[in-house]
This record gives sequence, C-alpha cells and structure tokens, in this order.
Amino acid sequence: MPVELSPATASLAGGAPEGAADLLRQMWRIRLFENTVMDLFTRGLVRGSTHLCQGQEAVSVGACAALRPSDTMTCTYRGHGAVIAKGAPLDACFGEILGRAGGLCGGKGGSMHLTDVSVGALGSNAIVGAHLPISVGAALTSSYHGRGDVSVAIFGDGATNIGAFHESLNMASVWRLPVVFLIENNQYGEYSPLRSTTPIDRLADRAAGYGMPGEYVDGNDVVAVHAVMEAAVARARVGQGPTLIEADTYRQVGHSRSDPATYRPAGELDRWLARDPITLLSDAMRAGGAHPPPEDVEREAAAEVDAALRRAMDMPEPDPASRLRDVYGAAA
Amino acid sequence: MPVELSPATASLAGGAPEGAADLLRQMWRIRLFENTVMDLFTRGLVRGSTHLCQGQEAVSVGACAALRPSDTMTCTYRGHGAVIAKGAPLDACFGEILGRAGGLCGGKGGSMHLTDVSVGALGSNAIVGAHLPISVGAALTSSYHGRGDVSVAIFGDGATNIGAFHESLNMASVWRLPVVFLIENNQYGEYSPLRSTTPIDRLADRAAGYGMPGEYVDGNDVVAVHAVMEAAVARARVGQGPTLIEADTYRQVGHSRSDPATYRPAGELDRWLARDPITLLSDAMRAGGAHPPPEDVEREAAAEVDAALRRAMDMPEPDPASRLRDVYGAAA
Amino acid sequence: MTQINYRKVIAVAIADAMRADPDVFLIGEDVGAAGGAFKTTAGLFEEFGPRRVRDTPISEQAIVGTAIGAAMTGLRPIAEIMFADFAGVCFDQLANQLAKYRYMTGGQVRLPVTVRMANGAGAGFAAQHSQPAENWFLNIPGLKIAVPGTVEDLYGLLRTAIADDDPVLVFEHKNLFALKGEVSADTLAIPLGKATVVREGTDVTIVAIQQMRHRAAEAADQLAAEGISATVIDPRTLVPFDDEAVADSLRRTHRLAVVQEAPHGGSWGASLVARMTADNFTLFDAPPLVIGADETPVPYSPGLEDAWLPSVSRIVSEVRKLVTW
Amino acid sequence: MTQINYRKVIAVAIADAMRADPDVFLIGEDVGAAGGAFKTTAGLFEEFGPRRVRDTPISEQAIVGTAIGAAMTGLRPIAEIMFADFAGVCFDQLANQLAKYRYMTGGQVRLPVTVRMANGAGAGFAAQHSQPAENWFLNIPGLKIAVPGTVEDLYGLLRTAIADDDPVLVFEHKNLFALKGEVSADTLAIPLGKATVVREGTDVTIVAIQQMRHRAAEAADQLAAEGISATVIDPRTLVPFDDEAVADSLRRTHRLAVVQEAPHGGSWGASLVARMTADNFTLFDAPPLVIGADETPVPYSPGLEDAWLPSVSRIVSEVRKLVTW
Ligand SMILES: Cc1ncc(C[n+]2csc(CCOP(=O)(O)OP(=O)(O)O)c2C)c(N)n1
Ligand SMILES: Cc1ncc(C[n+]2csc(CCOP(=O)(O)OP(=O)(O)O)c2C)c(N)n1
Ligand SMILES: [Mg+2]
Ligand SMILES: [Mg+2]
Repeated sequence: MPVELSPATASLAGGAPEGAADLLRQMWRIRLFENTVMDLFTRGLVRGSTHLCQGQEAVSVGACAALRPSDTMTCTYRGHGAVIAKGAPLDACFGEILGRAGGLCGGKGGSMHLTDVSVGALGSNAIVGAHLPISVGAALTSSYHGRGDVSVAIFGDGATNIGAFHESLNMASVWRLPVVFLIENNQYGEYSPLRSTTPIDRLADRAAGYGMPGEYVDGNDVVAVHAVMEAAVARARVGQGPTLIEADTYRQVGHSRSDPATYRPAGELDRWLARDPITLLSDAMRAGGAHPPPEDVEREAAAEVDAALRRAMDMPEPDPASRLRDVYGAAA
Repeated sequence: MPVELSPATASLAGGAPEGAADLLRQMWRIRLFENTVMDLFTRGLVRGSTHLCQGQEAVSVGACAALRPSDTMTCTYRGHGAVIAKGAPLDACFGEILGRAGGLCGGKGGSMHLTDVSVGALGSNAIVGAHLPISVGAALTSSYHGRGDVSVAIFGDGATNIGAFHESLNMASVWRLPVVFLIENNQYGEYSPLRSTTPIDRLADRAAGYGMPGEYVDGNDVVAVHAVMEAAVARARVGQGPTLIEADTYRQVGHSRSDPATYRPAGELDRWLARDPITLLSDAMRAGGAHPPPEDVEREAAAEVDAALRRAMDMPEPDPASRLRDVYGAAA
Repeated sequence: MTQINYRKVIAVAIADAMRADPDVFLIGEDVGAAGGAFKTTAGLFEEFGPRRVRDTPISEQAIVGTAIGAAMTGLRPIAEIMFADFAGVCFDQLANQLAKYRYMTGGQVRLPVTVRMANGAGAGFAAQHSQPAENWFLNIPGLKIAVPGTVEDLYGLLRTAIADDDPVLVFEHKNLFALKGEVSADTLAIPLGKATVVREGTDVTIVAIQQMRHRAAEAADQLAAEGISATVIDPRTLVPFDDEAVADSLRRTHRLAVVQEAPHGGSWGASLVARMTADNFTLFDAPPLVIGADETPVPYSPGLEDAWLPSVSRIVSEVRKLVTW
Repeated sequence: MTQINYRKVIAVAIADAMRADPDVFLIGEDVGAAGGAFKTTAGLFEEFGPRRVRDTPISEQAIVGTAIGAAMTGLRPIAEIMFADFAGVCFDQLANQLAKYRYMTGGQVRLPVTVRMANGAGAGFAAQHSQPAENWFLNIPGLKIAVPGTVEDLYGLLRTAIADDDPVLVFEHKNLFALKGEVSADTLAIPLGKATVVREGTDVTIVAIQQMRHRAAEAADQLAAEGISATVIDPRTLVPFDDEAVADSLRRTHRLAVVQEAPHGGSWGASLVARMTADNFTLFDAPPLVIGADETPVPYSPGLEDAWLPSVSRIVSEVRKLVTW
C-alpha cells in the first residue's frame, strides 16, 4: 500500500523546475479534456463506455515528457491522457470519442482505442495487459534497426496480475529491449482495491523476478515521474534493457461512466484530492513565482480544449460504407 | 544457474534415513518404466510422442512421498514419474501409453495425459503451464470444505515464463490456498537452456513477487526434496498458503523421443550422471548398510515393471465406438 | 410472479442455485462486493459471503482453470468472464482444458462448470468488447453453449447449466439487460437442446437468437402486415442444437432464414444451414439464407455499428425476397 | 528443380523471403539454434543469426504480441506457434489484437505478420496437439488463413503470406511433413484466394484441404475405377475463399462434397456449403455433403484416431451415395 505522502514530495519541495509550465499545461489539457468527455457522456452525446483519468495526469505527462517523438507509447482504455501527452491533437481525440469521421480512427475505435501512430501513440487497448507485448515488439524494431528509440507501455495496477504482463517483462528482459513498463497504480482495478487482488505491497518489487530494475515514484508529482522516467529511458536507449516503474496515484473519478465509486473508504478521496497533481505543481510554481503564472496556463488550456471540442462537434458522421474499409490493407 | 553440487548433498551425507528403501523402490519403478517406454517407442510399438524423466525421479518421488492419498497432484506430459509416484498402477500406465482399452484413460489420453483420479493424480497436461490453475482449483475445493488436503502442481523450468504460471501463483497467494508449486528444473525447456529464456538465476526467487515463500532444493536428492516438500505441505495444510519450490535436476534423455540432445555442452551429461538420484540414494544406503540392500530393491522393481508390461501388452485395443463416449457426462 | 429484467434475473438464478446446492459457488472479477461490472450479481456477496462469492484478480486463465480444478474435485463453479471477448485471454483453458478434460481422461472426471459471459454488439463498446463470441466455440466438442434471449430462458438455462454435469458456456447478451419478463415455476425446467417457437407462420422459418430473435420477431410482425407469415424459432442453445424443431417448421414453410449478429464464416447460422440442406434437402423451395453482420470487426461509431448489425428493415427486405424467390 | 519435402520447404521459403527483405525475421520457441521442434526451420539460425532468428521463452502471448508491435513499426515478422493448438494460449493476441488492430485504428497501421502453426490430426499426438485449429479463426474478420496441402503450395503461400501486408495464419499440416514435391519459379506466385483443381471430373465436386485433399484424391481414383468421375478442388486458403472455383465446378457436376478433418460445427466446410446453397441453389441436384470427423476431441489410441478421421473408404462410400442420390 502507498505510504502516506506529504502534500509536496521531495522533487517539488524546492519549487518548480524549468519547463514546469509545459508540464502543467499538459496536465490541464488532459484534465479539462476528461471533464469535457464526462460531460458529453452525462449529456448522452456518446454511447458505450468511457474510462477517465482525472487525478492521474502526472503519470502520463511526466512519462511522455521524457520521450522523443520517435519513441512509442501504448496504453489502455483509460488512455486519453497518455495519448494527448504523447502529442495527439485534441480535436481528433474528441472527434474519435464522438464517433466522427475526423476522429483519430475515423470513428472506428472510440474512447477505448484512441491511437495516433503519427505521434508514436501506438494504441489504446481494451484488453487488460494485451498491449504490453505489443510495446515489446515496438522495442524490438528499435533494437533491430539500432535506432535507440524507446517504447513505453503504460498500464494499471490490476494489469500486473494477468499473464501477458509476466510474459512481456520476462521476454523484454531476456532480450534487453528498450522498453519501459510503467504501472499507473491508481489503487483500484475496477472496484477492487489493490490489496484484495495482489499479495504484495509494492508492485515495483515484481521487477526482481525478471532481473530488471524496479522503481517506485510518487505518481502525483509530475517532476518526480519525469525524473524516474528519464533515467529509465536513458538506460533503455543505450541498450541496458527494460525497467519496471510503479507510479502511485489515484483515480479521482469512478472506474467508468456508470460507477459512483461508493466502495471507497470515507476520507480516501479527500486525502488524494489534497495531493492533486495539478495543485501540487501549481503550488510549487507559485512558491517560486513562476512566469507564466499557473492561472494563465489553465486559462489557455481551457480555451484550447473548448476550441477543439467545437471543431470536433462540427466533424461529420462517418459514411456508413466506411465500416467495410480498413479490415485488410492488401485486397482480401 | 545451479551451483555445482557435491556428489552427495547434506541430507544424504550422514547415510540414508528410514524409509529410504521405499523412496528407492519408487525411483527404480519409474526409471525402469521410462526405460521400457523408450524401448517401446524405439521398436515402433507406440506412435505420437513421449517425454521421459530419467534422472528426475527424485523430484516426483520426494514430492509425492510427502502427500497423503487425498492430496492431489497435477503434472505435465513429462509426468509418467509423477503419476506413478502418486500411486497409479504400472500396468494401466503402460496400457494407456500403448493406447489400450485397459489404459488409465481407456486409450483416449496416451503418454501425455496419464491421469488416475482415484489416487489423486488429477492429470498430465500437454499445454505448458495449463495445469497450474487447475491445481489452484483443487486447493480451493480443499479450503472450501476445510479438508486440509493439499494440491501440488509439478511443472518445468520453462513453464515459469508462461502467463498461467503468473496468474496461478498470484491468485493462490491472495487466497492463501493449500497448493505447492513445484518447479522440476531440469535445465532445459525443449532444446533451450534455461539461461537463454529466463533472466534470473534462481527460479524460486520469483516467489517474492507473489508474497509466498520460495525454496530451493537439490532435486537429485530425494530425501532433501521430501523434506522441503513436507515443510511446504505442512504450511499449506494449516492454512498458511502456497509455496514455490525449485528442485534442480537434469533430464538425462532428450526432450522427446526424436531428440538426440546434441545441444548439451560436452561433459554436462556426465557431471549429472555422476549425481544420478538413484545412485546417490543407493550409495547412502550402502554406506549405512541398509536392508534390504539397494540391489534387491532394483531387482524387485524390475520384476514388477516387467510383469506390468506383460499385462498391458495383453490388454485389448479399445472398441472404435468408444471414441464417441466420454465427451459429455450428461446426455448431450 | 413479478416482472424482472434480464440483468437482474441472473442473480436470482444464481442465488436459487446456491441455496439449492452448497457446492455451487461464483468466481470472477468484481462479482462479489461490487455486484458485478454489469450489476448482474448484486446481492449475492451479501447473502453468501466471500467463501461462495469470490472476487478475483484480473486473471482469466486462473479463473477458468480454478473452476476446472474445483469442479474436478467435487464443486460446481460458476465462473464469470466479464465480456465474452475476454474468452480470448483464457481460450486455452476453455478450449483445451475444460472442453477436453473429461474425454482425455476416459471419463474419469465430471466438469460441472458454468461459464457466464456478457456477449454481443449494439451498445457502442467497440471491437474488443462487442463480439458475438459464441461462434468461437462451435468447433470445440465438449462445450455446451446456451444463448438465452429472454428473461425466462436466461433463468431457466442458467439453472439448467449449473445443474448440468458438463461444461456449459452461457452467453448473456448485454443489449438485452433492460428486457423484462417473468420467472415462474415452469422456467426452471428448460432443457439444453430444446428450441422455442416464438411465433408460428407458414411462409418462412426464421431462426434467431438473443438480440436478433427480437429483431426477427419484429420483422415478422411487419411481414405479417404485408401478408407474409413467418415462423420464428429461437434454438436457445447452440450445442446441443434442436435441429428437429427447425426441420419440423421447414416441413411447413419450405424456406429458411437465419438471422445472426455475427459474420458468416464459421458461424452457427452457416452450420445450421449446412446441416439442414444435408438432412432435409428436398424440403427447400428456395435458397437458405443467412442474414448476418459484415465480415469486419465491430465498429465503434453508432452509425457504423447500427449499419453493421442486421436491422429489422434489412431482415424484412431480405425475407421478403426469399419468400418470393 | 530438385525434390524436397513439405517439412524442408518451409525453411527454404523463409530463407528466400529473408534474403529478399531485410525486415523479415523469425520468432518462436526453439526455431533458432535447434532448427524448430519439427525441424522446419533448420539452417536459418546459421545463415541469419540471432538478430533475425529469435528463440523465445515459452510465452506465446509475448511471441504474437511482439510480432504485432514489430509489424506496426515497420518489420515483417514470421511468428511460429509450435502446435496450432497452442493458439489457445495466445488467442487474445490473435483474435482481439492482430485481427482488429488495423480496423480499430482506422487503418493507421499495417500488420504484415505471418503466424505459422503445425496443424492437424493423424499422428498420435492426442487431444491437445492434434486439432484442425483453422476452424477457430473463421469468425474473426481480419485474419487471412492459408492451409497449404502440397510442397508447392506451402512454398508459394508462405512467400505470399510473408509479402502480404495483412496478418496471415499459415497452417502447416504435420501429417504431411514427409510429402515430396518440387519448387519452381511459378510457385512463387500463388495468390491468396485462388483454388487449385487437383483433378477434373463431371459427376461430383469434392473440396478438401491438407491431409484430406490427398485422401479425397485417392478416393477419386477409386471412384474413377467404378466409373464415377470426381473433380477435386483444394481452395488452399480459407480466407479469402475461392467460391467461384467451387461454383464453376458445380455448374458441371451439380453435386458437392466437402471433406474435412474437423467436426462439423463452425467448420469451414459447413460455411462453404451454406454460401454455395445460398448463392447457387439451383445448381444442386443432390444434398451438399460434409464428410468430417466426429464431434469429439481427438482420441489418442491409433485405432480410435484412425476411426475419428475421415478415411479414404468412408469418402468413397459417402460420395458414391451422393452421386446416386
Ligand atoms: C482481460 C481483461 N479482463 C477484464 C477486463 C475488464 N476490465 C476493464 S478495466 C479493468 C480494471 C483494470 O484495472 P487496472 O489495471 O488497475 O487499470 P485502471 O482501470 O485502474 O486504470 C477490468 C478488470 C478487461 N478489459 N480485460
Ligand atoms: C503452451 C505451450 N507452448 C509450447 C509447448 C511445446 N512444449 C512442450 S514441452 C516444452 C518445453 C517445456 O519446458 P519445461 O517447462 O522446462 O518442461 P520440461 O519439458 O523440461 O519437463 C515446450 C515448449 C507446449 N506444450 N505448450
Ligand atoms: Mg487501477
Ligand atoms: Mg525443463
């Protein structure tokens, strides 16, 4: 179980570092994107399900900030944040969730499958654990060509109990591939608290069973996440193999749109809200008298998200005949 | 990688304990059974494939000696030894491999699927790792009824890299089920040496990732195997949960009947032959002046195996119509 | 008896089975304290406690394997695989273990395992959460397959599956959760392999399950208004399959249309047609028809998914053509 | 060109593909140093080294997933799943990832993945190592399926599969390993979806693949001696399927028999029959026939397995009945 963390952790105690405004901007873009998606669902404008990441923004933002464009990333159905952090345009993300022709996937994928290969966001997967071996494969390509590109797989705490996790870490380690396995430990798999499904306290400890380094980091401290990722990425780039990172964070909302999250112990949400990753970074920036001030960053992000939503809302529905395309590339 | 072991390990250094003759008898029964099966295949009397365990007898014999009849055991296609050690009759084992009506499974299963539920040998599985969750289920029944029965899954080193291994150990530990996971580390998965597929030296170390004890034992020392199993079984019986045991041993023959095992480094086989489990125990018994002397045990076992083979050879072929039975129990 | 919906009747059936037999237990992800991802098992944990209602890690191979091992040693497990699509991650346990264990051991074990899975398209869950996955299991002898399309059939088949000594996969269609119905004493006794005739007609036999059964019935209503009289048959189980019910109707209608949610290749509808044309060739006055989905994964966008699934109007127009063939 | 057998031609095809394209690589359990469990990849490791011929841990999910990720980023992987039955342990990667990834992403990725698997019964490997597993994939749009039955087809289809930009499952029948044939320049160009006519006849069209293609051809010889003239067609790929070749023959013979190693339910043979009766109803002068295995797992004992598989004599007698129907 996560240790009780102080409101600000070591990396932010001395104030925010250079580049903090960019990190904050990304977190706000994601937060406001997710709030908007929640609103779209609540208003019945989207059908199906959606899995949001409010409160977890520091993980994907810190992680993706350590990557270069040619590095690749895979994530889960709870991947809006990660895909945005890797560089996907907000309007096409909204468009996909709305099922529009101009969505990232032309409306074929939806909320659980946001993918933008052009920015290295190789896919959001709706099968728990299934994208880990796929990231191993992307790392293999890098190593095959000696490119030095790194591949990152972001997944939940619950995913550490499925077979694909095990096979992926083992094979990546045997082959010393440039891949980082990043656990976004938001304390729950659906409605099950981690301790009810997992017999150890620190998921990063599983790294030892694969002969790779295991790192633990405060997942609400974007600067700390960034630092631990940079180190892991640097190791991977020079051929020193994979790393398993556990970033502790909290899902401030329900598992999916229909979940009121009544299973949370009293007070738990409040404790984590007090450590909201955006608040933590904003406070540190304010303490250091940052320019631009955090409020400006928020305002700009809000404007950007609003404009993106408007563009997405104007995108046409896909042509029904388009459902027959993209099954095969070559003629079938 | 296994440390170089001295010819006799600690548990046998002071001579053989009480009951050694029974352990030796079981090892001889298995050794001679396997030699006979090899001969049947060589003579073309059996089709398909077979996977023999000469050299590994101490693992299944030591393990099963720690079990009571109501305890259950699952194993692999290389499971003749384990099924015999758990108490299956030799003639029906031969009969099954010969595909006869009087075989354990009426000829439907064959060499890879020897099963004798009546003695708790719940099945030999031909899918690597697939029987681990099944043994977890048998342990669940025991715990459901508070029976105190223990379930053991015996599997190879190579199986520790497949998803089912991971899921089984995790779930068994979360639920503290009475199951023992016993790795029969014979140094190879098919033709691949362990180090080429597995990035750690001690497979037992993986136990830590599941919050369960991990034990290492010299798998050619039947007395040592027995001791470490007894401790694990005792823990399981009283509700203290699962254990992972790694027993180091060596496959003295090829992976399957068609494998000449040319991939072995020079001298490796000889080093392990010098530590043959039967030789080790026999030497210790001789040192202690055991009665009956090891030679008598061997002779009796040989007579038993011969007689069993003759009975099996006399079993009729199954009625072809029997192939249509046993798909369903209730009417389909 | 009171009205109840398809979603809620599941817990009723399971509870009744658990009360009747202390060896019945439920295992799956979030089936317990949370009452199930679809709230189909609500209340069971409260009544039966953690020994008999077990929340698992996200480990489908371990879920199914554990059910197998438990069944083999005397229990009667109900395993939930949340979405039928996730059968992919435990397919070996279903196809190579559960289906074959009894056979490989020459009948030494019974495997009274019920595997419940939420199935089907039409709710915007996209390609990995919407497949009509019942078709994955048709070429795997050893598994019985139930596909209830009404509240009554769901209750009855679930009870029958749990009581059956063989593995039964029960597909619960997630687009039918809101469907209402009544559970009475009769529903208890729905055998596997017994079709139900949804409506009787003389011009064409339409066979359909789950969501498509309802669309077929609606299409039949519309066709009736045009003077086309259709029989609609719901086989309710795919293995065993009530071929005789279909043949019997064919003897009157001489025309067959299967309506299914799945693409054609390897589907139960195609298999049914092949059996019918082999065994009852002379009964056919027109080509047998399979009305199914496109040969593509399930698309996400509502417009695309709606176009993908056979609609009532498509059923009407294809059956109309068939009848005038 | 020299004679070569079905087992050995595999490595020839892979080597030729690897020489032609530096992005092609091979991944699987013991495919490298050991030359493959069936010795089908012997010599490749020596020629291409460990970068391009990769021995893996026993981790089929990781094998297929790695192939997917590598393909998505520009490589052209050949993944070996030793026995087709083991598709069960990586079924999610095949059915939910490989088959759907291109579609779900709206065509953002190409997936030129070839998955090779040793398939089929008749060699005494029992229930978990003998299934005609090609039928598991028929209801999963997105996968192409090749089922070569001769040395020439195996070489040609393997080359085509590797060069194809979509996922192709290639089933290598392990009871054909000793079959001899010749590889010539023509064989290079075997397209997916193009059947081959094994022999021409006028009384009945027999469609069969792999092991059963040869039994069907032998049965046709025997039938010829009785004066029954059979066309034997091998579709060579199941997805896409050359329906037109079958229909074309039906126009002359008016009778169809499919011979397959698998049980009926959900099989390619049943699907073919359903398509043919739907599209070419008037061509049939007799009921279409599927000659297949029993609806049971594959039994071990030689006598049982031989009885399970359609034999030449059973094919002869069933086709004889069909022709005189
Ligand atoms: C193989 C599989 N099993 C079950 C599910 C259903 N499911 C979706 S999300 C989820 C919880 C995952 O928890 P975690 O890995 O912690 O990720 P989080 O949702 O918390 O981000 C489950 C069980 C699934 N999608 N795939
Ligand atoms: C899922 C699966 N993958 C591959 C195989 C093929 N196979 C059979 S035995 C074997 C090696 C297993 O090695 P190990 O677990 O060490 O057991 P051993 O044979 O050495 O006893 C392999 C890869 C299989 N049977 N099942
Ligand atoms: Mg989580
Ligand atoms: Mg081994």
